[in-house]
Amino acid sequence: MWQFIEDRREQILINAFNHAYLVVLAVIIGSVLAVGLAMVVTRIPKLEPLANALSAVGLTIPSFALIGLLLPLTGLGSTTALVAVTFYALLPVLRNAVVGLAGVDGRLVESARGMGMGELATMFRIRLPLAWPVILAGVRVSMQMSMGIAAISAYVLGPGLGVSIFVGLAQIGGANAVNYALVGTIGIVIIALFLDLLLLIIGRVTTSKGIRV
Amino acid sequence: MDATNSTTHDSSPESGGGAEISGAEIRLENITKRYPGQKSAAVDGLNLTIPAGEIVMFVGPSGCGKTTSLKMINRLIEPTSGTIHIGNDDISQQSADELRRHVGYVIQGGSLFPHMTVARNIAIVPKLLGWDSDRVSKRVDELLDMVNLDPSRYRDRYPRELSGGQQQRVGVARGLAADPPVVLMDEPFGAVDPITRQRLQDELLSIQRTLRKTIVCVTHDIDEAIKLGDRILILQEGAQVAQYDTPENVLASPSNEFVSDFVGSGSSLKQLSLARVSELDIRQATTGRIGEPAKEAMDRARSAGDDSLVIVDDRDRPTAWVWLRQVKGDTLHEGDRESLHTLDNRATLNDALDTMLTSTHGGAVVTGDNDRYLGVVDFTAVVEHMSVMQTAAQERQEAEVPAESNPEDDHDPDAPMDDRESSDA
Amino acid sequence: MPTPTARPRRKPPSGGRLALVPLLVALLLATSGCLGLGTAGGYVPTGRLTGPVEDTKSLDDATISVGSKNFTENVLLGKMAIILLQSAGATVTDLTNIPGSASAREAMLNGQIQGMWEYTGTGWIVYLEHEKAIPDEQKQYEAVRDEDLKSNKLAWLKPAPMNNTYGFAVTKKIADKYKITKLSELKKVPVKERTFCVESELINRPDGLKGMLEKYDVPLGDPKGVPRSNLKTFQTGAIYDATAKGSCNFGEVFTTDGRIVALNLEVLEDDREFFPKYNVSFVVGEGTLKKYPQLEDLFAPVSEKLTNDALLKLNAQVDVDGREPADVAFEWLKKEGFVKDQ
Amino acid sequence: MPDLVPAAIKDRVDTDDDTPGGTRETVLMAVSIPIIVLVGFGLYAWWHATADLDSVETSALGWSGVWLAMWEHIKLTLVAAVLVVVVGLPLGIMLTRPGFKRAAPAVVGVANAGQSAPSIGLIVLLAMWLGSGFWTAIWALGLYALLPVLRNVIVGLQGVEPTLVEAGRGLGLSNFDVLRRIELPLALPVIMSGIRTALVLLVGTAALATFINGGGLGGIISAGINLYRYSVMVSGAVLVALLALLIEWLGRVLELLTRPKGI
Repeated sequence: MWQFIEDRREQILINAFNHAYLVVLAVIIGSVLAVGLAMVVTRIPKLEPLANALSAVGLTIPSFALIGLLLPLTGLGSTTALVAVTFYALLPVLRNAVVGLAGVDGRLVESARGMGMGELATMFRIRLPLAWPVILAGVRVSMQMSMGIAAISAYVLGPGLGVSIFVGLAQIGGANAVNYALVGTIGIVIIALFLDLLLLIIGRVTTSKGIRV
Repeated sequence: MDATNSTTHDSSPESGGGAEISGAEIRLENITKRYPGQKSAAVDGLNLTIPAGEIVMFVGPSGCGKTTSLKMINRLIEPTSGTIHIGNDDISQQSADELRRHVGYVIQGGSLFPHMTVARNIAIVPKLLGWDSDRVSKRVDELLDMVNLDPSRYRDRYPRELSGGQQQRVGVARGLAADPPVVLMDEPFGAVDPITRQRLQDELLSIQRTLRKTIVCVTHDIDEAIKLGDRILILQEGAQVAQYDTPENVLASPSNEFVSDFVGSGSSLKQLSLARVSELDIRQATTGRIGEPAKEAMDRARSAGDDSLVIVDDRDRPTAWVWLRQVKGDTLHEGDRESLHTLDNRATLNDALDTMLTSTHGGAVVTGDNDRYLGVVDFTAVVEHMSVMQTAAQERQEAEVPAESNPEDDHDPDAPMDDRESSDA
Repeated sequence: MPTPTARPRRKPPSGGRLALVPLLVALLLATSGCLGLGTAGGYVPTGRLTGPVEDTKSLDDATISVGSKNFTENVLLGKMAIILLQSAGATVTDLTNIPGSASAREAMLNGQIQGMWEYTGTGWIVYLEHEKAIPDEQKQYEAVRDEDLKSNKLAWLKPAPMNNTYGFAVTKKIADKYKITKLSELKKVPVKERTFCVESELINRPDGLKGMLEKYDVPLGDPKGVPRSNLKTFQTGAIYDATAKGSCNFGEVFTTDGRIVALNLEVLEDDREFFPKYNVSFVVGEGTLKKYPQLEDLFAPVSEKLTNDALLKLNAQVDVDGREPADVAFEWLKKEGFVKDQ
Repeated sequence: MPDLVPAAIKDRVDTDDDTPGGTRETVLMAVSIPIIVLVGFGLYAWWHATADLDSVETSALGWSGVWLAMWEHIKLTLVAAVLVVVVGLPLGIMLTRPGFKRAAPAVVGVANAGQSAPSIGLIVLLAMWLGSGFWTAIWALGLYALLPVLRNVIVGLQGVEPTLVEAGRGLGLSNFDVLRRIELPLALPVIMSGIRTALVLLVGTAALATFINGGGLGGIISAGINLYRYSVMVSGAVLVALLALLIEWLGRVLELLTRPKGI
């Protein structure tokens, strides 16, 4: 197994980097969209059931099915992978952001408005910082989920470690089949744990000490 | 009658005293608020003028529209009809946010933003108004001092590290941050224990003496209204004005049955509680300075026939009140300053009784300006004083009976006789 | 009022750093452009052309993307093409491993890839949708070449001698048990035992399983023929192992796959010649070929050397020994004298 | 000083606008989902009948093949779900008993890593180890969906009021009775929501079983991709999504039915 990794060290590292990069990019885009949507929903409460339904139904669509649907639209390669992973990355963050932003104590919001803070200032300086821990929890869930989905996107030539799992599958019975699959799977788990740790650190740094649990 | 007069607050505008007025007058004209789907209006045609630099207490049973009326002054709730003026500009002409930056807003428990330090909480409005950071920082320190919180210790603390009373003080400081002419308070002292509440009330009074803002404060506690209010607005269902007058008049002559029930039976006893500690004859107990040889102080106390000793610091501020048998060691030391409940000489007899109930000496140490030691008062002194006032009040009662014709005019001769807005439906 | 003591003003340390996040996000998004998301192709070596192809005109102003289907042989050939093109100076995007012929064909048609090794039989029946195949290899190639050039502007270069046709393989045990060597003898095998390991493409292709089973009188879905539940679908590469392990009796194989020999499977003879000829040829967009006519002589000598047993050995090195296709291709090109180390 | 008006009552005149909250929403969801699924399926069948499919598409979307795939998909999901509950529930219970409490974080950690691994990776690795086929897919799906059930069982049981448990013991109930009659019923809502999450995960991941001959609707999707036929791709995706919605709705109904009346 080590000889296998030794021979392909470069290729594995490139794939690992691409995998992490694809997921981080997708999670960021997804989170920014989700928080934006959640802010709109907080301003217009009637939209809340719609947002909740979207994230519930969205999660039931299997990623493999979505990749199939996207193929004709965005073709083979990284675009389809990015769009698919971003779609799934968005959902957990959206659900948590809606809960977080709406969950801010009404009296705090009222005293903010009472002091003359505008709608936007209240959203960004009061609601968002207070909801931040909940949102971050959503981002962690979405990151973990996206790692797996990014692997499946290798079926339509998406970048990342997924390709070595499929190569392993194609060479079942061959000498290195198990190695390929193991490198793919364990590589993704390691990246997932590493990014999760990174998120925890970012969480500690950006959450105000006043509300850090 | 003179007993009641002399108890008038010295804060009524004419009698001056304290800094000049920095508050603005508020006029509510025919204010109505009807919620969709509600049959009766929450506030139905309220007319009210709040003189500049005065504390006006909105008080009444829950659901009488006092909070709604308060929130219409900074447009947190928009009135269905009617106009409100602050100073002489109509508040509906300017943007709500702009208006609110010039109207302090303090609610129960301070509702500080937990993710901001005390300093950043207080600095919010000044920053919104674009003050430069030095001015903001100086202002924050100044305000923290004003509410008796040492800036260096509390500045960078987070709300969850403060006690209820401290949070409320920061809430008040935050409300006063931009030096607004008007400050609105919605049950500011509701969420703290009686002793802290009394201390916060005293501090608000002393702050008002220096700043002379126009403060509108909602409370459901009539005692608080009487203590704090220069005027009290008693509201009935639909914010109907039951009475709008000084605490004395409200106590002395409640305008209708609702008010007398609401103010509570034996209003004369309540009126008594208005008397100030400064009117009592304050006894001089023996005092000892921190670091003074204990034996000397104790001999002095024994010769004066005292069995207790008040320990004061170099700025003459009392730090402890100990029985002689408790004195240990050869020099007097500071003792636990926090646990000593002192009494401001401007506090009411009501507060005095509360403090005495909790102190082990059956009395209270009285302090004057800058917490300087004045003396001690004990239970008997308060009771004697009240009985003297009670007999005076009875004589006044009999004197009044024959002169039926015009009870009004000799009621409080020197109070200005502007025509009260009696409640119009 | 005690005068406020002068104090060094410290900005509150935490909380403000939430503003860091948008900064971080902007930075990452900005870099996404230049780093780009490499596709799954991965690293392919480059060498210098020698031997018969040494003096081909350089391609250094060309950017060509080369694709391949996702079974070993086609990936191998794809990597070979990439090495040749890169050694000739072209910048090449590696889009090998496309799932399924149809997706690969679609990528060729919409220009996502400019070059790919394709099989004459697949072109004739699946892409150009003809019912009957042309038995002769050369005529089949010419027919496909002419029609695809005319209707789809795709140029099929000189075909290789090897013919990688579909086949069905059995283990020795099954072969002896039912004494079966030819597909026409399928009828002898009891219905229950007519189990097939196939990949989803073959089931639905016009030149696929349905046609073959009808040709050999054991129609699909017919209780007397081959019931649909007898079919087991696998990924192309996984069938060999499944057949060897006996999860089905008849496994769909490519006749040039190295694992037939390695797992000592026996390929049943297509005695009624149902399957067409599948000679491989490098297909290039007409525009690309016009711009770089030297591609013709770059690929011609190479495809000449691509015989069945050459491919059998190459495929085995990947599927059996587990080596990287790119390394195997590079080594073969060097051995055959087309490329030298840089 | 008698305080006439109890301090607690605050003057809240502004109307209390909390909508009847959860109930209306769940009822709406409970009824609308099956209708959406049926309508969706009807639309699909209507499209299937009327669309002009070429030979490849008709063979890929033949009804017999679709029903077989659908049935396999349902079997995959439900069998894996049963496996997950049969393993997850007792394991979760055990981990909250005093004796094994310390092991809980470790076991949850393993399950957590299990889920962070890509499902496709698990499927392929297990296929290599156990050979391909239905049961390998079941094991892969089970390992993948174990975390939500296990975690919710633990969280649910830990969420039960300790005082209630003591009360039960105080009445002389045996540990087993306390578990059966007090702890489990109270923890049931949380456990059921864990099972519902697992069901949703399983339906989605079952689509990948096709790579190792596990059957299921995934086959239609991969055929669609290989044959580059939109219609086949979309059909596969739509069918799996509809099935996923139906099973998620089933989970919700199960959750509502098993909710003890009292809470």
